[in-house]
Amino acid sequence: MIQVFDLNVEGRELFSLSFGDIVPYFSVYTGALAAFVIIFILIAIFSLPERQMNIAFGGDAYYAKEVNVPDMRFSRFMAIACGAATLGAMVTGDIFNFTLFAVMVGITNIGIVAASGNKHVLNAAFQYGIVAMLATVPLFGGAALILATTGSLSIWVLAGAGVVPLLAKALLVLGVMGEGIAPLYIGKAEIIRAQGAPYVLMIHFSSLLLFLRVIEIVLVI
Amino acid sequence: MIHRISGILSNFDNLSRVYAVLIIIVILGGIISIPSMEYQGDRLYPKTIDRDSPLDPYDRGGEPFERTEVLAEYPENSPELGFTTAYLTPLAIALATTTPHMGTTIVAHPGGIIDEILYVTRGLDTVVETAILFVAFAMASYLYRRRDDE
Amino acid sequence: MMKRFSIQLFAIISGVILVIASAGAHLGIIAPSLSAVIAILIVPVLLISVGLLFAARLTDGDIPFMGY
Amino acid sequence: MIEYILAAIFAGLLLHGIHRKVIARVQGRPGPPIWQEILHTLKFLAKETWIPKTASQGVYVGVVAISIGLWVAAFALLMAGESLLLLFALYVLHKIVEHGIGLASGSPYTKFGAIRSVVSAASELPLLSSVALIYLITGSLMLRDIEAYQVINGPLLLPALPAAIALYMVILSKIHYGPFSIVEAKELVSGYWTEHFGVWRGVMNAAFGLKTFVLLYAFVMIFIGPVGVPVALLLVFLLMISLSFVCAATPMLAPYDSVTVQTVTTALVACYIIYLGVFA
Repeated sequence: MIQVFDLNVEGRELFSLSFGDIVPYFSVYTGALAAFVIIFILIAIFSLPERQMNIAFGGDAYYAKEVNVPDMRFSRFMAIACGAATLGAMVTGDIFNFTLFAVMVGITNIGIVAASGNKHVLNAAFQYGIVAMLATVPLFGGAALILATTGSLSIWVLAGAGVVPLLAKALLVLGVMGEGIAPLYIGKAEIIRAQGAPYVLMIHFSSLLLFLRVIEIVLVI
Repeated sequence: MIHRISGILSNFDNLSRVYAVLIIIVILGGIISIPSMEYQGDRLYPKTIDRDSPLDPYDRGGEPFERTEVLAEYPENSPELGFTTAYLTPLAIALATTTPHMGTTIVAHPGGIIDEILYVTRGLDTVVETAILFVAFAMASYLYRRRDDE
Repeated sequence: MMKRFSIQLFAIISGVILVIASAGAHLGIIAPSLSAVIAILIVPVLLISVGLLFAARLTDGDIPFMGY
Repeated sequence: MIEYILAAIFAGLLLHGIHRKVIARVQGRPGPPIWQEILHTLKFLAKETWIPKTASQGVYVGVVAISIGLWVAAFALLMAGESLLLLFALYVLHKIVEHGIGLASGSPYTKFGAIRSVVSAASELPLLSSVALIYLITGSLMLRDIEAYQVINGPLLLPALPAAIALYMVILSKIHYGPFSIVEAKELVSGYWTEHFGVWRGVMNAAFGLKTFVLLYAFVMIFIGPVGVPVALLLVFLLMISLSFVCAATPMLAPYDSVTVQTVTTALVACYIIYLGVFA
């Protein structure tokens, strides 16, 4: 039987933790990603948000928007939750568990911008929320297909066996695209106009990392 | 040409539409490939599906309980206590007796199917699911309270 | 605020660590992977502190905040 | 390690200088001397340094440190012959750096640069398809295995031509003054790094020099194979000049058009991969 780390996709095994049926692991690849997530969680915890510069209409004057503290606290809480979910998605060794973390990333992403009062941002967040909800269908559908066709959800068992149907892989990638990178970022770009650098950065960060992880999963299984 | 495509893509009101089109393309392609897949049910609960039962996809088969140890406050209100169908509402019972194609919707979502099958061995999944619910609840309560403030 | 002295300290310490790490990797005392990880973590510290050191004579090592 | 890193930074900055020189000559201008970017970096390092009062301090400084750490990591990866997938991941994480730099200061110019950087996330997708194609051909993503494969089977450039084109597009979209460099278009002053000055700018210049060197060297490593350092450097130089010609001869695309072009490229390469996977 081929092992995950014989596949020459992601480097050596560094550490694994058996946790019931779900066995999280660190390879060189996922370990590097997890280290980045931790750095960004720390930045989100300890960094204060920026104050956006606004130009007063019809003149040369400009002013800095003030930061609303309760809103900032909520965004920070959501950003940390988002970071934790991303960390979970990076290290988990199980496909259904990964999809659950992906869904959590999707919902916290909306939470981060919920504190913003800007109408355009909230509009875009609403559209993005619809896509995130839609995306659970291909995401869980992909996982369900993998379970039904192979009888297993563990990346360790599926690695290198080549039994996972192409449809399931496509659905997984599509689901992560919906949760994270809403197609081509058309919604993302508007969402990211919201205030608060470390938190809004987390939205982008989490979706890129989800995408990186799903590529690893698709190449391995 | 490129300009027209980018015009469509740049409007985020089209976001869900673009995404839905992508999903439809993949699923249409996938439906063609379904006959080539095999069903491997080793790790799922064994079940024999009775196609004639009014509870068709939700009737799991197996030995039905005759008697349970559960004490009910009002036994007369739940005559089928101990069965998976003990908690059907009157509306659900009416639906179940009239048509075999409608029932509870817990497993209507693909995630629900996996949940139902795999809860026994997968503790971390239940933790993550609860966390998702908690986050959703936190967002909802935050938005609600903010509306109160204004 | 960061004073000139602490910046000098940072620059020297990080530079020494980096030289030791690469020399150790060449001589085979330190594993190459460990040396690489050290380099990744320390090079930003070195570059930023060396840069601040160059600039330090203008501000005596302080990083003031620019007001708008 | 550190000696290689510093050498690579200087080589990368020299490449940037050559890039500017070639563009200028193609457009009939004299252009700056080729060591201009090195001087630039040294000059910025010796300038007075602040943190803007409106900035998010942690992000403002942290992201600069991350950008240099990121490309040092990528360089170490090339030297160790580790996973190509990880190189891809670091490249994608560079997007976060651009975005973070843009968001940190609160200035509208950098904010727009950051938003454009998010929009142009499609520029990463061609790299993904080239990684997948290489995996399909060589059966491994370890750079050392890819090199070993090329020693036996000859350069990958011809069998994996679509992947090479995709990677070329990726490098093109990251190079300055290119048709896809919408994140630092001149209508946004300097794009996302407008508000980083002094030491921060100098360190970022160094990081981007390293980035250019790593990306070009990775191209040579993946598609030409092990040829020895002097020949590889010559190839990197030729590659840079070809990129400069492209940059000099093309206008900058509108932001969304640039995204569409990149996505279409990815889709074409993906079609080729599916064709290979199904019929070959």
